[in-house]
Amino acid sequence: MNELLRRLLFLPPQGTSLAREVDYLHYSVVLSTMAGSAVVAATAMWFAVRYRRRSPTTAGESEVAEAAPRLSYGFELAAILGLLALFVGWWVVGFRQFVKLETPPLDALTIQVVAKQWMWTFAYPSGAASNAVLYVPASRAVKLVLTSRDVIHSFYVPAFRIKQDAVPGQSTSIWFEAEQPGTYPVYCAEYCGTDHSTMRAQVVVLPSEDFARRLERLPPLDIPAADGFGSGPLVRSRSDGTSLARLGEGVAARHGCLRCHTLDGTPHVGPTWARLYQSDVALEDGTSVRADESYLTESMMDPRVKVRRGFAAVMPTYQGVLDAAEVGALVELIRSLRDFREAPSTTPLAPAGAPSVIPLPRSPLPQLRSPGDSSP
Amino acid sequence: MTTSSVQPPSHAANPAIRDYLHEGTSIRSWLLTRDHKRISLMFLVATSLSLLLGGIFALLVRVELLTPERTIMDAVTYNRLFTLHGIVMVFMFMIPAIPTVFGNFLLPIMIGAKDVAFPRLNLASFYVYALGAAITLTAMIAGGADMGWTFYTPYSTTSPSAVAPVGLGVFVLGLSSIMTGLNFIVTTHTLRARNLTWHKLPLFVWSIYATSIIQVLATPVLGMSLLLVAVDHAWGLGIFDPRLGGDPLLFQHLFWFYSHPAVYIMVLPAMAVISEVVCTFAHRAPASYRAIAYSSLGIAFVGFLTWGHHMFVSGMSLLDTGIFGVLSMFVAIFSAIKVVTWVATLRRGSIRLTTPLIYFFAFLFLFVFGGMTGVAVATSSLDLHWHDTYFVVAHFHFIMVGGTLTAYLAALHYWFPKMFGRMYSERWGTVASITVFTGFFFTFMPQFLLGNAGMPRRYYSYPPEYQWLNVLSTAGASVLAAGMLLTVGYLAVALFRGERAGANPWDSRSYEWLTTSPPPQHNFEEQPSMDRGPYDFHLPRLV
Amino acid sequence: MRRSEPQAVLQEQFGSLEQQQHAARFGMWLFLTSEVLLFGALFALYTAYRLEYAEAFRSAARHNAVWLGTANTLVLITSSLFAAWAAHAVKSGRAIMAELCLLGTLALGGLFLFLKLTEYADHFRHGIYPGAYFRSPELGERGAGTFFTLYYFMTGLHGLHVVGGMSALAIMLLQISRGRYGPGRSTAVELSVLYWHLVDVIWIFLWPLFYLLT
Amino acid sequence: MSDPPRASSYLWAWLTLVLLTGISFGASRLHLGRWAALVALAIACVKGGVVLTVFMHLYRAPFVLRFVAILNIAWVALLCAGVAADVAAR
Ligand code: HEA
Ligand code: HEA
Ligand code: CUA
Ligand SMILES: [Cu+2]
Repeated sequence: MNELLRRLLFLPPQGTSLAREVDYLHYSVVLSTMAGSAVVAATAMWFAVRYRRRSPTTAGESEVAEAAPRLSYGFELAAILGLLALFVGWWVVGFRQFVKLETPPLDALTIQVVAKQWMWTFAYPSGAASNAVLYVPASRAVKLVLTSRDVIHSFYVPAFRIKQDAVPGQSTSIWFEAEQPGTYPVYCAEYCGTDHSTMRAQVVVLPSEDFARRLERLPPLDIPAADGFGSGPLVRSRSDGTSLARLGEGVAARHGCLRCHTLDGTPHVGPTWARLYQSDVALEDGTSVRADESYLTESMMDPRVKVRRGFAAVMPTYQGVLDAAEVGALVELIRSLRDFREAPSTTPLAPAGAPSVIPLPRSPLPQLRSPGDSSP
Repeated sequence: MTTSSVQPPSHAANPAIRDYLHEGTSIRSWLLTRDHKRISLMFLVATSLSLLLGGIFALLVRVELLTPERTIMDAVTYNRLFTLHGIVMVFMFMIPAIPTVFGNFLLPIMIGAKDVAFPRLNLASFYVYALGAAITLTAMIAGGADMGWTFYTPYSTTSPSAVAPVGLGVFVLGLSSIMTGLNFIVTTHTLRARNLTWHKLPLFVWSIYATSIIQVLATPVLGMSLLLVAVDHAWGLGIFDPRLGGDPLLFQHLFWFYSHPAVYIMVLPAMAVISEVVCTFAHRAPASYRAIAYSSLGIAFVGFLTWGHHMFVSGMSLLDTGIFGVLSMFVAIFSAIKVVTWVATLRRGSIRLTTPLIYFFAFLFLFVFGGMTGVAVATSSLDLHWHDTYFVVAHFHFIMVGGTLTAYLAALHYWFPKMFGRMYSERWGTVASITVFTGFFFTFMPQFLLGNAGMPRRYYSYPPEYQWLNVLSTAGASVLAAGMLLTVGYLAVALFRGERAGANPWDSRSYEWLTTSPPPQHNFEEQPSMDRGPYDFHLPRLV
Repeated sequence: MRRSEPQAVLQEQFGSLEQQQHAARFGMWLFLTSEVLLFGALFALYTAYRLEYAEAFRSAARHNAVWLGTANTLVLITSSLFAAWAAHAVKSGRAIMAELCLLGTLALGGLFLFLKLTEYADHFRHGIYPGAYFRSPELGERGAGTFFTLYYFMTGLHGLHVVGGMSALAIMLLQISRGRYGPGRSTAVELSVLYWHLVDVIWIFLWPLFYLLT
Repeated sequence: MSDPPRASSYLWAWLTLVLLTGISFGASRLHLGRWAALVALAIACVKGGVVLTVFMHLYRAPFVLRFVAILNIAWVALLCAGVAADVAAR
């Protein structure tokens, strides 16, 4: 039945279990639409036949219908209340599914997605990156953290029934858990200029062993050496290889983050990054917030919006300074320090290791006519 | 209630009275007229040209989509074309069409007034419309603009095309919309004939009145947001630019604060027409007058609370997704009330099948289908799949073309005798209406399937597996266009050769039929009595 | 030379002068409604950005000279008083009084604009320009630029309304002095004054938003 | 709309407005923290109300005009609240 309806309605294959769940609601809504409009039109046409004017002469007064309304209000009320109940029912089911689709499990594999005109770039926790092809393991929850370098794009996988806008200067997320290995198309669904329609990609779902092997063969994420300091490792690495987190350390050093933040829990000017990710942090205004990707991104872009309690609001904005990929690397670094344990040999990190000549960055002038290029 | 003895005057009775069409025939007497009926005709010409233009752009879009890759144009041209199509159809045709043409012509007559409250403002509204249309079209055709009708930032503020003048042009079109709305509200309040209480107004008036409220309350917000985009594009002030601390989602909020209510600006007048058509041809009072009248106001006000349903995947907060989702369900109920009441009105009527009534059946099926798919996309989890796909394109064309354009055609046929004093050919009317419906169905039904299959909208090129549905859609569009051309053809013939229509050819009871066809300059030779209701079909007609 | 008493003309679509006058007032109020919603979009942006950049907005507001803003508030309030008196005087047939009051309103409107422009000039000297051109050594911070973009937009649009209102009132002044308006024909004056009051109301809200909330 | 308002009522309204301006200014110097915005806006609303009712004659205007004014205020509030709610909850 599911398969029949799916094909009748031209729906793509269901790549996730949630897609199947969403499709059941889909069937109920679309079939009601068809039935409802057919019933309404058929009733009206039946009335038109049943109550057609019998005599061809117009306005035979004898034939004129009797006075005023004869609608059974009971019937109308029942019909309307019934419809309202149906609609609200759809809202309840739909919104619960929506919340599910928007809330990734905590242990999900996190992949950074950077959109730009007109290409998708995916950066994996290992530091590898790929363009236009997203590799994911089967049967494992994958969380995508999206941002954009220029205008709004939208990441759309029809087979998973998910879509999420990638907004410049903000971080959004979506997740899925593909059931079967296979290849599924990805479209950019938010109009983003000339080549919007060719800004396509693929999700390649691999068995988990193949996934690991495939990642090894991918090149590392190419982070532009934005301000001429090169991307050499300035800090002792806390993780192995050229992971994305390690690239993040380079970024942190290059941009002077480490002059205020530490990676090992040592108190300093700014909050430490160790054990920060997914912790609840208390804010200056008395509220608290979960330190997730969007909070971390926001703290880089608008540091004064949510100020940690006990810290001075002195951090400048990095909007326009950090490239979207660099943000992704930094977030990955912070993520990798989630379960940080005191290492035996902790060297004082900053400011010694970092070049101290970097001026505090300020919002540079925007390049108005070339949205494609946001790095100064 | 007394049976009035007022006779609708006729030419035969008093040949000295000239109708509004012949009250002065110089160009000047048209261009500087303050007669709402003449202004209505000028709007009819202007909005029909817009429809023709928008239709041509639509056909070009459809032709390009015949093949998965390039057919006749490149991507930049395509993007400009669908932007042109959307902006021309929405701001230059659909929003003004029914209010400024039929509202202008009928509203004063239906309330027994000699004219609208501010005739000069009415004329000014026409010229402001013309100015706005000229700015918009010049900018878009000379400079090109490719941001879509939604003007989303930051694309719109950085696109290297003539965004700023187009924004300005739409701003000016909005001024015209506000002027008309304001005029109608004041007219309805102050110029009703003695005895004509609110509950004796034709339902058309209620619906146009509700539309006017939205026009006054919502349009300024669109104006401001487009002004901000224009200024931003011209001088880079960056109020929505993330690089300068702006938040692009705020633009979307402001845009939809106008544009969701604006979809009701586009459909309420259609509902106004439909209510009149149903009652006349069912020859019976509406099953529930108050249900139809009040639900218009319900749509107007509750329609302001649902704008966020366009932003479910934008990164908007979960809270707003929930709230706007459920409020969308509530606003849908008012439309359902109308639908149920219209159908109930047919029951036990004395029904005559004419071209307007055929259009009513088309409207009913297409509007309910389109409306229900609106409820479908308002269901948040489903919108994750459907947002910005052809499903949404099909949803709104079902309502805007299947609903409003259809109602516009119904109105054109229904009031044609009143406006021009002649009858159109019922046979050609039947042929054309069936052609239009068939063409429509095959244009847009495949688009629902395309959306389900995952084809995003605003796609110049698409994967080949979507091709056959696109070809079907283009074929349907050709049939639709043929039906429209046919309509223009026989209506043009009827204008000159049509049989003369009497004052009340449809045997209606509504007030506009109390005067001659076409009406004299000040609508009534003598003030008619409006003791009776507009749907008193149980009383004998007044002739 | 005696002025003939000006009398309103009844347009044919109206039944009575009262009805005509009510329609004109009603139309004016609807027009004011759309004006308020035009500003409403900007107020909404202000609210949203203030939530986002609370601290930056506070420190940016400290950069506006509060005495200038307050003086301007008093100036506009007083001009409103004169405008109200002017309408009153026209209706009770005291043309000279009305002319004097309108002159007072216009003078105060001019003063308001002068003070506003002084403030703009001062901001320009400190590199406080709108949007992308914002360049302030003290207020380097994100959010401050947004504050001042909104500041220029909202006060600028308000300033344009002040100019519009002054033009309308100047025309009224001219017409009164020509004897075109009087007790029997005062709707136009009344409506122009109504518009002036709206300009005042909007400023009453702009003042705390840009000067007081520091 | 027959009896015109007494010119002196305008003077009283003006005095009230000046007084409220003073209070608002004074309150802003007290640094009320998070209450400052509320107080300032509340006073602004009262002042706006005075202008609307006295200067703009709403206190003796027909019902429709008052309704228009109230609707207008409600709609601006709706717009601000709706937009701000999203920013606050994001
Ligand atoms: C005239 C125009 C018009 C009208 C009236 C509507 C009406 C509605 N619209 Fe539509 N809509 C648009 C024009 C319109 N829309 C446009 C142009 C867009 C796209 C904009 C863009 O992005 O470019 C859009 C997009 C759009 C979206 C965003 C989709 C997306 O981008 O992801 C949503 C989401 O909720 C939506 C919902 C609704 C709802 C709930 C209604 C409701 O008002 C519908 C109410 C009607 C009914 C519910 C039918 C009534 C009858 C019955 C119910 C009785 C019979 C039933 C049974 C017996 C079962 N619309
Ligand atoms: C009122 C609104 C309206 C109307 C009537 C139409 C009518 C049509 N639309 Fe349009 N459409 C929009 C509003 C409208 N559209 C909007 C808002 C968009 C989104 C734009 C965007 O993405 O930014 C859109 C987008 C859109 C797309 C998607 C483009 C894309 O996303 O890439 C397509 C594709 O097929 C399309 C097709 C059509 C077709 C075939 C018609 C046909 O129905 C047209 C038929 C009409 C004619 C052929 C004209 C004939 C007229 C005459 C001959 C003169 C008539 C005179 C008298 C009767 C007196 N439209
Ligand atoms: Cu990227 Cu569309
Ligand atoms: Cu909507």
